[in-house]
Amino acid sequence: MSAHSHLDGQLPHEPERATLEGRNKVLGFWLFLGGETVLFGTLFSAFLALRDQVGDGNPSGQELFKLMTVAIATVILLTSSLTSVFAIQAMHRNQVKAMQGWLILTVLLGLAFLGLEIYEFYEYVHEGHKFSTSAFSSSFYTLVGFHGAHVLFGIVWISLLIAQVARKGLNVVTAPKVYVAGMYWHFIDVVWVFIFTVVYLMGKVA
Amino acid sequence: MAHAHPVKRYTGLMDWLTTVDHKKIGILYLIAGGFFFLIGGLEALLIRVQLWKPLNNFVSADTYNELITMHGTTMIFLAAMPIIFAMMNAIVPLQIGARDVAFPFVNALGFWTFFFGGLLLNISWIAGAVPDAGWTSYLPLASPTYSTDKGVDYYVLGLQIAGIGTLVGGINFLVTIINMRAPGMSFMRMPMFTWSAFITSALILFAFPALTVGLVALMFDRLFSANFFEVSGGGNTVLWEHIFWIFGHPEVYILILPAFGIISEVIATFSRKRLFGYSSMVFATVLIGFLGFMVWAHHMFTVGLGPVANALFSIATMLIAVPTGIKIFNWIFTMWGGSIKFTAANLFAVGFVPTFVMGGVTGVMLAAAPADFQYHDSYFVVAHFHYVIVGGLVLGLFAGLHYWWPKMFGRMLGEGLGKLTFWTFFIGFHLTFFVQHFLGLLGMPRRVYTYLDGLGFNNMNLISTIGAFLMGVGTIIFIINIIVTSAKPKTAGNDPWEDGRTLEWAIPSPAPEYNFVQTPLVRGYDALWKEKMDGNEGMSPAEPIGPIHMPSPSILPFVMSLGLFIAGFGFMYANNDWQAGFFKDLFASHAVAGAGLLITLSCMVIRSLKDDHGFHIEPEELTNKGVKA
Amino acid sequence: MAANHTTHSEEPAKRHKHEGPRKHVVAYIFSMLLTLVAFATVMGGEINASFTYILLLVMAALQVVIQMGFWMHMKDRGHLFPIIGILTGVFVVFTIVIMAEYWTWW
Amino acid sequence: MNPQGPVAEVQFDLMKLSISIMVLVVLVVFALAFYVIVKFRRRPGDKIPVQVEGNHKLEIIWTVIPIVLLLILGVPTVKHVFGLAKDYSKDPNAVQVIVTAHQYWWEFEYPQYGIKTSQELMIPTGKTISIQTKSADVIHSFWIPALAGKIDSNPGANLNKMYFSAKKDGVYLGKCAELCGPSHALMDFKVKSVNEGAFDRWVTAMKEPGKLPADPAIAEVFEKQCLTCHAVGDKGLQLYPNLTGIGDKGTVAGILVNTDDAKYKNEGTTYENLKRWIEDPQSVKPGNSMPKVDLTPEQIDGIAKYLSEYKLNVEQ
Repeated sequence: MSAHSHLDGQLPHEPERATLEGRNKVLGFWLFLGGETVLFGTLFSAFLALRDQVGDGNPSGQELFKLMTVAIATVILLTSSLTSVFAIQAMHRNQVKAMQGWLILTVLLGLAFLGLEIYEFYEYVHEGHKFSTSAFSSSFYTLVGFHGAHVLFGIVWISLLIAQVARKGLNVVTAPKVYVAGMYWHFIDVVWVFIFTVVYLMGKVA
Repeated sequence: MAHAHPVKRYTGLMDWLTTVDHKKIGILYLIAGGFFFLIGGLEALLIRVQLWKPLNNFVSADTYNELITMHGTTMIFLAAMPIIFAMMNAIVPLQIGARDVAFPFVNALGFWTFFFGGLLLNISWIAGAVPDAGWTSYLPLASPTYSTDKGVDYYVLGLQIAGIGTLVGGINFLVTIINMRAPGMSFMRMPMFTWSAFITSALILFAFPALTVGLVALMFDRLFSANFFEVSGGGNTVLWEHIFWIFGHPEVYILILPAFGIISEVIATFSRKRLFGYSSMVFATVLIGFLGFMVWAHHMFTVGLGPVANALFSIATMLIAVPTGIKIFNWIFTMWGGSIKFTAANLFAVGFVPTFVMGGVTGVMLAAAPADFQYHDSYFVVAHFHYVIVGGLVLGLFAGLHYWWPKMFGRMLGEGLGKLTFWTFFIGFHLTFFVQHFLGLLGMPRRVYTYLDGLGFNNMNLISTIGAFLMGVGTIIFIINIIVTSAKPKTAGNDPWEDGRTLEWAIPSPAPEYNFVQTPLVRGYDALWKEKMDGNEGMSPAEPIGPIHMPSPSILPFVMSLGLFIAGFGFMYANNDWQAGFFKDLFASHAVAGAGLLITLSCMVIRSLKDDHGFHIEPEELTNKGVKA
Repeated sequence: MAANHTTHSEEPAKRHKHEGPRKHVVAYIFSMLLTLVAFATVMGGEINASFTYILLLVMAALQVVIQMGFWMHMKDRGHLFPIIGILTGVFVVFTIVIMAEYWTWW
Repeated sequence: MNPQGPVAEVQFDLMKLSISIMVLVVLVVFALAFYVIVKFRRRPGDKIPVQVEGNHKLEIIWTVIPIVLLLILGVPTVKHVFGLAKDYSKDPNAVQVIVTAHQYWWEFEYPQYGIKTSQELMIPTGKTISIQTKSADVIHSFWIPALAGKIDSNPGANLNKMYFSAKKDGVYLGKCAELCGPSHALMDFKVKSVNEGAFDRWVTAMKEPGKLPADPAIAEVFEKQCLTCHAVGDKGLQLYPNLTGIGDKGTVAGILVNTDDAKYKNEGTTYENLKRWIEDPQSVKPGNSMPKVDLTPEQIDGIAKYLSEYKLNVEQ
């Protein structure tokens, strides 16, 4: 099964599963996400263990968190997850133009989310909640920062994919890459669901 | 070669630097792992020389703490894990009838990141700042206030880079075993070594991220003044112990399960008998892997978690003795009724069984929390874990190396020298570590650079040192055996032990680049043995002869790991007190760290954009190599 | 937006229909709803803490199940090992998080 | 391992129980293995042996028996885990001791009597001693093998409690069991168990005002150089080891054993040990926080003589 010739001139039903390399890539990425779950799980447990070590004189979670910005960021990320689903659907229907469009939209929403988060951090630092202020701030910035870094990595990754598909077109080699990037993006959104629940909402209620 | 664009084939050193062939990477892992094993062994000898008599001043207290830290870290992360990966790389694809692992490029990346991580860790000796807070690196001893020099930074960054390699390797083997088994090889027909590789990779996948987070938190504490473990800033030192041991205990099962797999293969082959109770062995391996995540706090009985946690983890730890017991009895009953041939490999395997049982039972004794209040951090614990790691894993690896050496190199290791290696190593091992049980019971604490006279420790420490030297002699004999064997011609046939049961003995030794001319059809457990018993010559093919697609070699994994290596230095020496001038601005601005990461990331981009279409080996090339279908 | 089903002439043997976007939009709205409810309960602020904790966790878990199920095709066939992979990961996380919570609350 | 206190005895019983079960297991496995190795050696002319799949009856046997053995060990373990976790910190007739571990020395504080001492824990025989241990720097581990198991001394919020008692008078060796830096091996301490009367006399003697050296020159240097860190009676600072009654103690700095007939390198008379320690503390305990104080040999001589004679004459 030579790698990059279309099977019957037309993209197979699920192009990402058409080749062994494709199946390996998708399964490998699923397992990688299992590992990432443990990585974020450990970061969450570190945060849970240290979240009430605010240190006297420093702003606590309740005073600090602005739920309105977090709500907007959540809506943005959730929408970007939807646009990435439409992108994968467009890929399955071999509509390259539509797929590229949805992917670009996903990237833009991702950038918006990231911009909001950086602005939020900027505000927190101004209110005295710096990285080395307390155990609470260190674990908060590491957890939410790691998620932000993953979003940034996803944005760079998807924009590279857009360029690659534009140059090389959609085939059984590039299809698994787009599918895997879509899964990555959903995973980021799933992690964000827990972050806004555990860090922000529970932080506010405590 | 009717292929669109020619593919560069390298020779000599470049071939090794760019290889993505799982067999060559296996050999690279073996060489690097063996080299670090010798360094670790040297550190062990220096430790033993310092302890052979009370109040000895062979090494200073600082150097001793550095020796124990580097001995532990090197042996576990840079010697044992890589040699396990050498075995898994060399044998697992052959056992499941695959042409290579799922991601050859990532396999090479796994090796090179481990190699550069190990290099960075051992460069600390040259840089004069060696980690000295123990291989567990507890805080606050490892915090910037009590470990002021760069030592622990080398530990953190070296292990982080090596950890990436191991995690990536784990995923690679999981996908290989799930997706690329030969037709007919269902999960319950897989050889035992492949099963143990499968469970080990799953443990790696779920344990190493915890280590990654722990090391990141420690790195942030040390280099960016975070407060994860800084008591003054609200941090908590017991948090590090939790995170470390959540990784730590699955790690020791990652070490021992492959040895279980090797022992099952070697004992079955040399007893000419099918493995006794295969399905219960598989179930026991899965259960050990599962329970491995439930028991980590038995390393922390004395930390003060409270009676509820201590009771819970005592019972969970004792439960692990049940599946291990199942395995021990299954090995003994595999030999029951067999006709056992004591080759060097089988000597190690048969020697493994009683030794590991002694290690296992002391483990159960340690599991009883109130008793552990006396044992913990004493030489009783040192004796226990050396019994299970050296008596278990290292004997298992020696058995595996002697058993699969012909398949990896085409030559058989000398049986005479092999047996000599066994007896010197085996006797030296028991001499060294059996007495340490009693040292522990007499109250000699762990990690002490010296001890007072008149406490009754002197003679036993002397015996232990003599034993350590005997183990050193055994290792040297093994190296001589390797050198002598490498001079011999490659005469080993497909099945040099004549009783081969699994697929790797159905192909030439050393295996050709593409492993199988045609992917074999597996018709039962012990695939080759079934064909032999049915009177067929070799494996019946599952597909016609056709062009074989091979991945093309690439230098990128080497360069990516080099990038991480440079980034490691960049992070470490950013806040170093350079005199003003070029170096200061270079490092202080994190330019070096950034450059390193840039190299790695740009390699990833190149890898993503430039698709590797590999090359093809055409059918006529297969036949003219005299390889029959 | 009507999904324009391009009929494939050489359709593989089984009649294959591309799944419409409708299902995913429903999943999106449902997740949005859950998020809104979660934010509302906290911003409203008069419900006692422990009840809110449980409510929030249930909301989060529900949303994750939806997103994993629909958008990451976890419920489609051929996902056995991905499910095992993620579930083992969640199981390990569950033990670690419980330990962290128990230990700090102790 | 000869237990001298009830807590150590409980632990020793559990150890004996587990060792006996495990020796039984080892014997069974060794016998089986040895028999199999000898009986089924390959002899010339052996045919291919019968390929046995497995045997469910055997499988069940060597699953159930280990579980039963583990129950025999498990039940007492859980019982003792909760037994040893009793909290005596609020118990009026237990002697409360707050242990603070420092890098390479131990500080013992008796809140009930308001006194602090170091390196030697005086306890009344037979009474329950309730320990609350914490660390002033890195993690150490408070361990007296003869009397009880160890408990870690953690910095920050993790204060650990334990209790033990000594049945007989005597001096018991204590150690640090967690790597805490270069001199981790030298961080020993002593536990001296004396009868009630002697203990009370010791407490009153500790409270008396500190006696300064007779010779004014030595006294002046002692006050200026030593009392800026150490304390004698009520004079000086309690930052570093308390020197009251150092003449009675069995060791100097925990490892220089005071005896008249010195057999080993770390032994000598109290005077010699003190002189050796004051001259160069780093050579005795590398990495500890006592600097080399600039004193003339005569001043060192004088201080060492004064300290070696600083006894509380509590004839126990």
